[in-house]
Amino acid sequence: MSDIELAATPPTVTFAERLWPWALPIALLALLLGFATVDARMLGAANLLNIAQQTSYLALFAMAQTVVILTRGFDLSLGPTVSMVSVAAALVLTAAAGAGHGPVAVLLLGLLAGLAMGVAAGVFNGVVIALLGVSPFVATLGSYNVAIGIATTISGGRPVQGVPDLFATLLYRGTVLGVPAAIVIAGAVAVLLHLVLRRTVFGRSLYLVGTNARAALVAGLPVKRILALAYLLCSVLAALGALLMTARTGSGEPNLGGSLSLQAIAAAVVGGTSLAGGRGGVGTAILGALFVTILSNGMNFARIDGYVQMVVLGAIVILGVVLDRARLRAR
Amino acid sequence: MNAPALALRGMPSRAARFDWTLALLPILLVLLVAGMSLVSPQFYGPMNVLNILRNTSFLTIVALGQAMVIIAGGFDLSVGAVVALASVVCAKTMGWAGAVFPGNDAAVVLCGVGAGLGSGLVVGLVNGLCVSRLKVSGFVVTLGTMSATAGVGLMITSGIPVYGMPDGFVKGFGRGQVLGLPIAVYLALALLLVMIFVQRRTLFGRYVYAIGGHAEAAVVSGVSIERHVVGTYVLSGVLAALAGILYTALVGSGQASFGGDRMMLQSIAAAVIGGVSLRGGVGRVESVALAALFLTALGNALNLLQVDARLQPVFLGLVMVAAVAAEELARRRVHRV
Amino acid sequence: EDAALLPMKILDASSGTPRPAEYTPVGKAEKPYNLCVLFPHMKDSFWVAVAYGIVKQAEAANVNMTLYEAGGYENLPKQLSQFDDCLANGSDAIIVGAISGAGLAQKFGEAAAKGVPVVGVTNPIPPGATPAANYVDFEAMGGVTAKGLLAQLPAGEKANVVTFPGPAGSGWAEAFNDGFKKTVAANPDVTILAEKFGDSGVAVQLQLIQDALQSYPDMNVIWGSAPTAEAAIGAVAEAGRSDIRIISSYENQAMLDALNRGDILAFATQYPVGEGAIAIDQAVRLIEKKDVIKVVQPEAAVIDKSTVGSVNMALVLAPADWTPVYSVKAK
Amino acid sequence: MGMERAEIQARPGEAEPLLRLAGITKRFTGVRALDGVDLDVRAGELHVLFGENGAGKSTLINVVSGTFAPDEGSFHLNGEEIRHLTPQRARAIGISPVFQEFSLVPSLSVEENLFLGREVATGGVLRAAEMRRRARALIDELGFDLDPAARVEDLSRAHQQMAEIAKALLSPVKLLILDEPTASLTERETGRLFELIARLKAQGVGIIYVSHRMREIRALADRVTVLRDGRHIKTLDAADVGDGELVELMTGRRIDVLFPEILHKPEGIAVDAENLSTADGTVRGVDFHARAGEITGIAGLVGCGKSELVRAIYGLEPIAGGRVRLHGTPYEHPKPRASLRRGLAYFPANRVTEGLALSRPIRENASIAALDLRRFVRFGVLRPGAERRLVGSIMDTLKLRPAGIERAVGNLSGGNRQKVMLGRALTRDLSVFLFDEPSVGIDVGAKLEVYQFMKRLVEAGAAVIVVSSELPEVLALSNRLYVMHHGRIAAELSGAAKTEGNVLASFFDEEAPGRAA
Ligand SMILES: Nc1ncnc2c1ncn2[C@@H]1O[C@H](COP(=O)(O)OP(=O)(O)OP(=O)(O)O)[C@@H](O)[C@H]1O
Ligand SMILES: Nc1ncnc2c1ncn2[C@@H]1O[C@H](COP(=O)(O)OP(=O)(O)OP(=O)(O)O)[C@@H](O)[C@H]1O
Ligand SMILES: [Mg+2]
Ligand SMILES: [Mg+2]
Repeated sequence: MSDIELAATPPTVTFAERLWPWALPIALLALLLGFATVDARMLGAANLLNIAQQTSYLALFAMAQTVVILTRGFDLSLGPTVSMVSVAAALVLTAAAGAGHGPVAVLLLGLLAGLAMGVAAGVFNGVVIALLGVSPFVATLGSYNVAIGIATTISGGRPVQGVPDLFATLLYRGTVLGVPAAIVIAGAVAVLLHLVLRRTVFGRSLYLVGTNARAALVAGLPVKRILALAYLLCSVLAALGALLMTARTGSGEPNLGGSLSLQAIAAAVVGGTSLAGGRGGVGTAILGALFVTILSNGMNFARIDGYVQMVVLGAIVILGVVLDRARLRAR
Repeated sequence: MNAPALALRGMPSRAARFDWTLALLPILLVLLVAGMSLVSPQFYGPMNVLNILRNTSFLTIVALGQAMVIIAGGFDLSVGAVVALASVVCAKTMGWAGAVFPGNDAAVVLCGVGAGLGSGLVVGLVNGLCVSRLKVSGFVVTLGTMSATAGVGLMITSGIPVYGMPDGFVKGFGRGQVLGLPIAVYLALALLLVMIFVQRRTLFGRYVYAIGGHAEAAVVSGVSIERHVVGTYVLSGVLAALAGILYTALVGSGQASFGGDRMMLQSIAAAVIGGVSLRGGVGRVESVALAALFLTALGNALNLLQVDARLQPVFLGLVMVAAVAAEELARRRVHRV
Repeated sequence: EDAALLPMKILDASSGTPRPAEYTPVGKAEKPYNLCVLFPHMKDSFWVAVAYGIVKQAEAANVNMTLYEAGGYENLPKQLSQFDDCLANGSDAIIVGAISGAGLAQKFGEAAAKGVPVVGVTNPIPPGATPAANYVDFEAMGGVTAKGLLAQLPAGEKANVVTFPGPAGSGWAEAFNDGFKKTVAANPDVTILAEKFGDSGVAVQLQLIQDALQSYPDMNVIWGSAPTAEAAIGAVAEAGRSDIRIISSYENQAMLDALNRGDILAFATQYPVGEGAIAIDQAVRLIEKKDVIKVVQPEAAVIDKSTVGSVNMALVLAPADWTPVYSVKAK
Repeated sequence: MGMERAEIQARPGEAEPLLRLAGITKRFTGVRALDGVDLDVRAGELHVLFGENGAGKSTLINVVSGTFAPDEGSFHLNGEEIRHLTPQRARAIGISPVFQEFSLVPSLSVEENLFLGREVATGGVLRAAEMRRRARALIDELGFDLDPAARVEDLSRAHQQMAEIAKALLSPVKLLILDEPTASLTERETGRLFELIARLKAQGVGIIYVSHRMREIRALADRVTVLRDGRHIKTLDAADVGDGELVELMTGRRIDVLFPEILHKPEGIAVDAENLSTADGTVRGVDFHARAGEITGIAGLVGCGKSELVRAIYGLEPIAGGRVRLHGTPYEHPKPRASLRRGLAYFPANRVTEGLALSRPIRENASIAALDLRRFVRFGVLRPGAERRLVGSIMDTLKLRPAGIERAVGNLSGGNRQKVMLGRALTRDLSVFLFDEPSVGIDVGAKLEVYQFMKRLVEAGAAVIVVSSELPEVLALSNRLYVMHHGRIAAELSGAAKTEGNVLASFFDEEAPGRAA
């Protein structure tokens, strides 16, 4: 037996084969350098920070999607949930500030209101998908519509202005050791989520359920609970991202998340998350978000027309996944 | 000999397994129509019925292709973008052909329609080849081509509506009626009948089911997967393009704003509510058409009931989820008893 | 035909109360500055008209200009990122057609902190948020269309209006609608039967109109966005309701053609080409620290059969054969 | 090896064989599944492929039937060299495979599956009536109880197997390939199949047959080719070789007994069901019990409800009436999770769909049933070290080959997959074990290890329940044996009454207590 095993292992791994796992990061670097030849400011400290900050929002949403994509689903309602959270948080923040509460109370109320909206969306999706057994597409398409309706109704369709400056001071302009709040928070979430996925029963269960839900059930995993929790976690992460975005805009925007659902899925998938479930993680989400952000930042620097950018982005989504396939096959 | 008894357990007869999920949609539709007729007499007014039918036709045409793609185990997010692309390509081509063949409306229309359908065919071909050759999931491929197609549509027009189509195309075809019904309705009906036939009686239909049901089994049985997968995407692209052309004829201008995410989501919703499984291998086009009718009538009802526009999506979303949840629960019940 | 777009008659609203004035440009800039222009999208001839004004004036002033579009009103996050990219790539000034004025307010602050002047164009932004801006008062413009309707309404005839302002949550649709409602409120002959918000695509508007034709049989005025009017022409003709009057709240090529054909009663204009041109000039003045009219308001006007001859169409629409350019290089 | 090749070719005067493969090599990424394999099959001969799990039998069959293109080697049919074989072409030239994993589309009907890829059509339009007629004729001729209109996914695995066999026989056959066709058939259908095989052989059809069941090989084989680790070991005349020698060739070691001697010491009742019925009616009013310290067997015809009985107890089939007790205490509304907590485990028959998450590592698949224990988890946080150690030692005890617990389960052979699943039993304290077809598709060596595993469990005082379609297996393993018929218990046999004859009598007993309904 043992001699066969030896024979079965490929004798030598060529340099090219060693490189495959790094295909996407290398492509990323090439992209960055390529654009830098067009405009050197692309690699300036200011723009690198700019890229990092832009990435942190998209990465948060891509991470949220990843949680449910791991279970073989996805969340179309993520974008509208972001809008709904933004508006709700802004309304509560302005109302609380108007009522003369102290800054801490105002902040807490606003954050709570936003997160509560996220929880509500997550519970809805979770219940409909896990308990009623509706496919994620239909369930989250339903909540997509519901969230749009709620966001425009409670805001009256207009931006909610007068959000206390404190909110932005803390969550947007605030820095920790010179690093902007959004990057710090997204980074912290990434580390935490990574630990959850790799080190907790819940994380492990996500992968197992996504790979073979039936087997997970037979082996005694609480599949419904895991699914419901996945959608809850997704919406809560989306809500967190929405709060950061609201701090970035300084107002509650009823259309803030308009096209984020598909963008976040695309970012996750480009990074190597598999829509067939059970494959991907925090790393793939961040990689994908970084890729998409650098690409559009670079194209902006290179002064490429908006519509051409759409075409390039579309091609890149497919290319990213093809690269990932090749990488898997090479392994 | 206990063979008959064995057969009883091993092979449920068709009649014994009456599929309640098939009956649910018509029931919902009847409830909707009955309820609306009580509340709002305009609902069954001839003009309104005409509206519903016309809008159903557009959605049905797109959803038919979408359904075939999903039954084969794929996903087509690009249909909305194709509707837009076909519209502007068709209009632009007619503008150009109008200069080449002045006065010859038939040639102009033929060029325009051909180019429009051709653009759908090209996008479908790209989708299908990417899915089958690169072995990338349909969701991802069409997510990419959706963005690219929309980009091309906008590049062509810069977003400005394209005019200059022959009058006959707009007045005769787009807004024309035969026996009181818009031409689009006949077209959708004819396509539906053709697709029913394709699904039940042709090799293509059979293979689409087989590939979506279990692709590996189809391969070892000697079915060439690639050709048929490409076929479904091309079909979906061409049908979406046809819808784009119909919109162009109706509105009288080529617009890059037709279709969009909305049409894409609606077409998938119609397929899924119509009983097409996103896992592939299951679904009938006639139910999909019924679901398209249901969705359109529901939207129309919300407008007629004068529900606040901002709240309409809330109702739409809840009804959609409730309908599919009810289907799912009915299915479970059937399985138990 | 290539006559200069400016000077142009405007309202100077810097002091809070609009006063008639004439806007005269500085002419050539001292240096070929880099101007960054952000648009919500370029999907209709309205924004193409603004772009035309921008390009023509950038050429006239001999400055470098790059235009980015966000792809639609649902893409505020993208516009925020584009703003960041403009700041990072060292633009001398930024001209913004804001997706949401409130949502970009903090970005304006950041630009100010970096000493990069910002000019708001076409879409409203919070008062004082940027060193200069030019846009019509949307409510006033809605009001103008109402006046246009009242002027054409035969004495004693009742007008039953259904409004189709545009997408709920866009801000501008709501503002137009409010202006219209406020102005007609005083007139007992005008009744507003309903307000139908909906996406601004022609197909969506068509469905809304068809439904409204059923649910409001006594509707005889359709007031709405340009795509609404476009859709309404066919729908009304098909329903055989030649008694229905159609008014558009803004301008595009289709509206002009329809007016000439007699398909619509009137449309309003805010001279978008002029707005674009003024924005460039304001930016140059700000960079060169010259006197600038801080708040320019183009004087909105209603164009109907009787006035169409006397309006300077060069300020309303881009020439039909002009295709949008996304960047201008100084000579 | 070279010697054997010489031996085969050194038979002058013999007619060219029906099929001649020489030097077939097939590589998958990192694995050499076939390494220079030779095989010849004569017309009218039944040629058995024999080998451990993962030896390359299915791969060879896939090469013969055109699913995989070989990397090297030559392929002759009737002396004619064949290149670039596709599944379609293979069927056209008379090569008909019956696949181990089936080639059926679950959502299509039996009839649609029979004709899949070979539909009768004119200009792309199907001729349904013609196909229906031919399907019926074929099924009647084969004597299967199969409704051509039934959907395959509604059928039991046994009926699916019949459909798969029928599919292979639809068009004229020269070479029939059967990959473990009896794995899910019971005696009766197996008998039918053997009759059929005899008929085909008489007609001069060559047959390649894969099985892990020694009895069948004895009964059917003309010649046997032994494969090991993708290599051709030997081709022998079946008449000249004993079981022991075959197994030794196959495994490279001696295996004397197949069924271990098990010491049953029946104690208290560990699990019992009273008047139990499932919601789908497959189990009707069953009274059943199993004691600690003994193996309780359940046998029965296809679709008799034997699987459903244990699945209902574990919580996978909805219960309509009756009750289940565990160690004397009532157990209401069973659910898998609750069952495990109470010490009751179930090992499903279908390892791919219900057993394993194929793309996940062995470690995760083995510990999946114990993720609620402090042993692996503290406050929801995994303890990777503890997990690695325990799973590693369990897999060592089970002799998982090759060793190493970080590889994806999907890369393992059937027997080793089964071991991963069984390993779950050792990750937590359990007292009742429900095995559904524990030896389906695993080789002789692995079977023995599975039986020894059961033996250890029973002798440690656990209650073991074995549901199996392989009669020798349940007869040899169980202390007490239930025979099920139409969802009811037809007989309970123990001691001297536990004979093949009695079981078969109960299978077909028209007067069995359940017939009143
Ligand atoms: N598609 C594939 N990709 C990669 N490896 C494969 C593939 N198919 C088979 N293998 C590997 O090739 C080897 C031979 O597998 P094969 O299925 O032919 O064995 P077998 O003799 O049929 O075993 P069993 O008795 O379990 O059916 C195994 O190591 C298996 O893991
Ligand atoms: N008529 C049927 N309708 C629905 N499902 C069925 C039907 N017949 C069988 N099944 C399903 O097939 C699976 C296996 O059933 P099967 O007929 O093999 O029963 P069994 O008693 O376990 O027999 P065996 O153990 O010999 O396979 C079960 O999960 C069962 O639900
Ligand atoms: Mg095998
Ligand atoms: Mg069974």
